[in-house]
Amino acid sequence: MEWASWSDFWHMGGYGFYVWGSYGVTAVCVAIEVLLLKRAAGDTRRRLKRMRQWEEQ
Amino acid sequence: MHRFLLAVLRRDLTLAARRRGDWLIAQFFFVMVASLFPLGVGPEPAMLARIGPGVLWVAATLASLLSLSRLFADDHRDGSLEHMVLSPEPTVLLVLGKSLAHWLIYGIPLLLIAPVLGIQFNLSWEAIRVLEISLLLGTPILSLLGGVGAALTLGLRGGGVLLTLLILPLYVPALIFGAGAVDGVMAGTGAEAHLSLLGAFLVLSLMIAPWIAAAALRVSLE
Amino acid sequence: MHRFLLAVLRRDLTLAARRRGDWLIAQFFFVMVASLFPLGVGPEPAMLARIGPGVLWVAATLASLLSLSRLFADDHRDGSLEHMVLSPEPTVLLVLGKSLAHWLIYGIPLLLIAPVLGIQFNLSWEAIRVLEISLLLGTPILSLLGGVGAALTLGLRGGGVLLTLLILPLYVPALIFGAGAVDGVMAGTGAEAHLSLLGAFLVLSLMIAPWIAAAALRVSLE
Amino acid sequence: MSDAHLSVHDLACARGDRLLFKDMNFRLNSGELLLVQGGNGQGKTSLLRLLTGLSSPEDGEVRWRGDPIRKQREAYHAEMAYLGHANGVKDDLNPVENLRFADGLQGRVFDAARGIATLERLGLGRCLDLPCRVLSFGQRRRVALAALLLAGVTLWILDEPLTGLDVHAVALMESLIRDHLNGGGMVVATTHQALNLEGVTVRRLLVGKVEIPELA
Amino acid sequence: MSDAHLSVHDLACARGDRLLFKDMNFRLNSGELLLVQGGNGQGKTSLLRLLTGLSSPEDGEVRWRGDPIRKQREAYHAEMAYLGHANGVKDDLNPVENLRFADGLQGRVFDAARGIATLERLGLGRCLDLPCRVLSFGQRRRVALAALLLAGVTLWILDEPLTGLDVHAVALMESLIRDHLNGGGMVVATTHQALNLEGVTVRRLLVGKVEIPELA
Amino acid sequence: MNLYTYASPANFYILAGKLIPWFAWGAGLFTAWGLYIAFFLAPTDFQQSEAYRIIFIHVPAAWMSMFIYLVMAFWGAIGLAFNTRLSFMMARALAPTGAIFTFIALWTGAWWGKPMWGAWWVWDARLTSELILLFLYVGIIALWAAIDDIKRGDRAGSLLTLIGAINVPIIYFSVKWWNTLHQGASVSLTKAPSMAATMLQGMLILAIAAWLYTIAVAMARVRRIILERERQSEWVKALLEKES
Ligand code: HEM
Ligand SMILES: Nc1ncnc2c1ncn2[C@@H]1O[C@H](COP(=O)(O)OP(=O)(O)OP(=O)(O)O)[C@@H](O)[C@H]1O
Ligand SMILES: Nc1ncnc2c1ncn2[C@@H]1O[C@H](COP(=O)(O)OP(=O)(O)OP(=O)(O)O)[C@@H](O)[C@H]1O
Ligand SMILES: [Mg+2]
Ligand SMILES: [Mg+2]
Repeated sequence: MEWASWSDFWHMGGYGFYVWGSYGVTAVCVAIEVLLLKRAAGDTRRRLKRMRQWEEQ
Repeated sequence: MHRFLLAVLRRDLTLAARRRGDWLIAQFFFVMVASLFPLGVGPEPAMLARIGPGVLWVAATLASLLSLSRLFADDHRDGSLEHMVLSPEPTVLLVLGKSLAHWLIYGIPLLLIAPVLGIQFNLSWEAIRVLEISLLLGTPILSLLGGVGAALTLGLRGGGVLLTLLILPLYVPALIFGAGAVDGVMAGTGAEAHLSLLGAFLVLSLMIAPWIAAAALRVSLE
Repeated sequence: MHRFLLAVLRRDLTLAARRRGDWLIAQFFFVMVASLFPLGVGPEPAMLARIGPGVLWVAATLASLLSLSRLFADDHRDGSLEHMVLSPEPTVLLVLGKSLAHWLIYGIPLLLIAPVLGIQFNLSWEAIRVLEISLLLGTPILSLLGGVGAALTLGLRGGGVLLTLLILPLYVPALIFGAGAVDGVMAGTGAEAHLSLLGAFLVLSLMIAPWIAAAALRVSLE
Repeated sequence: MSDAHLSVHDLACARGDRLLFKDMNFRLNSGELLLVQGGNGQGKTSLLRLLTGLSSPEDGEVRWRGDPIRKQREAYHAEMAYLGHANGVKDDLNPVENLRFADGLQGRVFDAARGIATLERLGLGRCLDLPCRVLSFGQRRRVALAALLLAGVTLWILDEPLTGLDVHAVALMESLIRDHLNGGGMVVATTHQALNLEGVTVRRLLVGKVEIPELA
Repeated sequence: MSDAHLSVHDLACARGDRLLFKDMNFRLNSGELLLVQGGNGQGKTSLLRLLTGLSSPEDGEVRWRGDPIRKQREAYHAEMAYLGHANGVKDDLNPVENLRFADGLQGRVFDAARGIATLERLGLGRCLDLPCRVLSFGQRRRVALAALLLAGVTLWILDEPLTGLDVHAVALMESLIRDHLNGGGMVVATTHQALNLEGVTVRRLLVGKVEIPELA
Repeated sequence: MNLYTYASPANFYILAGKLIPWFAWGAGLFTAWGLYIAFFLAPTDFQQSEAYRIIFIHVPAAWMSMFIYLVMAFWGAIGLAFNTRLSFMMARALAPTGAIFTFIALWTGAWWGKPMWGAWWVWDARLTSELILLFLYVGIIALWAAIDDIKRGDRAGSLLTLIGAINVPIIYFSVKWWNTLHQGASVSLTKAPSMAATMLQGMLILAIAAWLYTIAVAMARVRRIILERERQSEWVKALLEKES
């Protein structure tokens, strides 16, 4: 095991800012992509259903 | 009166939100023009830091200039400009509202992107701070003066390039004061003098440009 | 076949001659962008000579890029583009003819103006000579690649800026080789390697771009 | 509304270096339609733009309620609506939003229920949520007509309102004009097509020298 | 010319995600006019562009003299001329130059005397030296018609050739079509206006579902 | 039932629906495993200290950014050649993910460069060509966004992707050449030889994770695109009917 303690882990030998800056933004990017995708999928379904209803009228 | 101004603003912001693609493209254009220079000039960091403020200012100018050519053009083409001019409110308000909307849509994002480009050009934090202030004062000038140019070139063939030609000379003082402020802080001579001149130029444009643009708009629609 | 090519060329040259205003504006834009830099960057001669080739290349790129957005647009708007595509000749020839005409109209004059601007930037004669050769090889690349971009963005909202966004990344090698050649001769490392790479890139563009542009044109007219 | 009238005194119009017409005089009272006719390029559009105040005449003047329009621009524009060759409909907005912004820009408060009712009356009930970009030419023209109706003004100035409309849309347009006139409104219109307007006072104005047979 | 015919087999056309029409079949022989009718946005322009080969069908095919047009693009285009909503007339050139370049681009050699004669026949004798920019809409349309006549091809495809034309221009257009058909040519045309075409074989094609009364 | 069955959008829609959870869970598992190696198994670098741990996302992201572009160009070419609808949809579905990986590679590179080189950004060959790759992605996405017509958008976007694919190697070499002319050798990464094996293992595992993630996300996007485009077809109508 490399790390003596959690604070040591977060500190990353003085480079915590850079390491977590990179990993954090990556995580945020992925999270945003997944979130947008989920939302867009829901939107599409709702819109298509609404359009179906019009067409039936 | 202020209701009309708000209506113009809301309308233009809504339209920009609908056309997010156009908006993104304008921002990317800024990034791209700024990135072309290192490719042409070469990658030495010291040299890039030296020319950085100038390049960023020129790139910001060109980026918002290109979007200016469509300030009135879209509304002219589909006829809604005539409807707006035919409203019972003064045309100056219309021009002011549209220039303001242009600044909010195209000017403000430049302020957000500029620091990133500043880092690419190895500018110091202090230089980036002054760059931001100078752009904050300088971009509305461009929107205001650009309104005059856009009104003058409305519906003309090759309006975009002609607009550039008309507006750039007027805009030179802003460029000199703005880039000069950043240069000043980098050279240690301070930026205040340049910034206050820039501010004065902004006030002057605000007082004169909308009236001229409104007159130009009426002439172009004749 | 060559009669068709000649007809396209003659037509575009005649039209350019009729609209001398547009043409002059494009040349002026080149001069103006190049002249903005000394204003933004400051007047030191050594510095200007150092960044001169890059700035001139970038300015030439932007100048001919702006006119490219109208390569097919005018003919599209008045319907003559459809007539040309409906002619019994292959569309590739049409694209080639129009790209060539664009280069003759907008590329060649840049070659004539560039030396004057080179002097303003304190370039040596040798550097100016290489700058000319590099522009001679580089500007047709822009006309060819720009044909692809113009065909792809035909009739789209904000086509001009979008075209820039699409084409500039593709154009980067030409910019690097071109400005690199001049830098090379100024640094004493010679320009031949860069120039021959630029030539190779030109040949490649000539072989590929017209076909893609012709396909894009047919797609855009659907 | 009753004393509203539009009059034109010794009007002359020049485009480029060509004098299109001069010494034009007429008076239009409420409940009347002025049909402007003439061959291609004789100056119909130019005349209509003079009447709106978008361009200014070479000579003479246009009066609204007896006063020159350039002296009372805002009051006149509050009572006048113009529909030109272009619709003034934004492609990226849906019909309801288009009406809302049109009202906002004219300084009126938008009444959504009335707006939707007008759109439905014009046969656009199924298009309320679509951006106008995907509507057909005729449907977009109808959105512009809805804005015209909502404006609720006295004077309509219509430049070739029938171009490209199919026969059903033309019939709708005719009945709208008839209703507006019967309600005391006034209309100035140009067209190259035949119009069926029974029971309406139609005045005819020939612009230019080309003889044109009666259409309406 | 005698065996020339245009035929359409199981043609389907989609714009965006909308199927405009499908299973369309017809055959047009020389000397015949096909009048394409339908309400706004039903797909008339789309059909005409399929017939020219500018766009490609969702399904089915268009044949010229029995062979699919996409297999003989150049031969077909040498016998076909298209006049769309736009004229294809350059504003900066005068009528004669416009004809010269139109001929050059079609690979023909321009015969100046014939070109001028055609322009004069179309009533443009006084405009030969003017740039088309200053011509009126109708006159510009006439320049495009002159190019059509000079092309001397068998098949004309005309999209709303009457839009914005005054009554005199409409009459001229009718006689041109009649002459072309009597000379063994073929015409496909759309219009929302009434056409007077006696003594000519007119076939009618209804595009879309909107009922349209007979016009011609 | 053969392979071609799945080239029809309707069948692919169902297949993708079944496969997505597998790829998504696989991506999650591999990510966890890779991160474990990255932070707990890989030893400290004697030169770069802990900052080098950025490599575990930087390199997979950089690889993916280039790989996805090639796949897009491949699908675009297939679509143009054989007019298969599904390939255009694949190309469209991949672009945003490719752009995001490009952005991540740039971002992590910058946040690595600052502690290592003392600058967030230098105009080095690799960095510059990655930046231009981002421009290409954005250009393609912008072109798609600007064209309303689906057919035209598909073809135009694919043509642009193709000409970009021809140009990418040229850009890379031109930039490399340009750079070496002015600047001596830029900073090179030195790493302890003993560490290379663990590092490579971690990078590969995270690369696989990125790959699985890309497939899952792209499939989800293709499903949405299919629904949009086939909304007039009977099977989509039936599907929506069943859901509501
Ligand atoms: C914004 C800055 C950066 C960008 C855009 C970038 C881009 C790239 C790209 C595209 C690759 C893949 C190249 C290939 O596999 O051939 C890569 C790999 C790599 N990068 Fe970066 N990089 C950046 C900064 C850095 C920094 C600061 C370091 C270390 C100090 C670094 C170290 C590496 C290493 C070790 C590899 C793997 C090399 C290999 O597998 O061949 N990068 N980078
Ligand atoms: N800027 C200008 N310079 C020169 N002539 C012009 C200019 N603008 C318009 N004209 C001319 O003025 C005339 C009138 O144009 P106008 O648009 O009013 O005609 P119109 O009656 O509406 O014709 P149409 O039936 O085709 O719509 C035309 O002959 C046109 O050539
Ligand atoms: N790119 C597109 N995306 C979606 N729909 C489209 C697209 N292009 C055209 N359409 C639709 O296709 C339909 C047919 O258009 P077309 O121009 O062929 O009609 P038309 O019959 O010529 O009508 P008009 O009488 O107005 O000229 C219209 O309803 C239009 O909305
Ligand atoms: Mg008119
Ligand atoms: Mg049509």
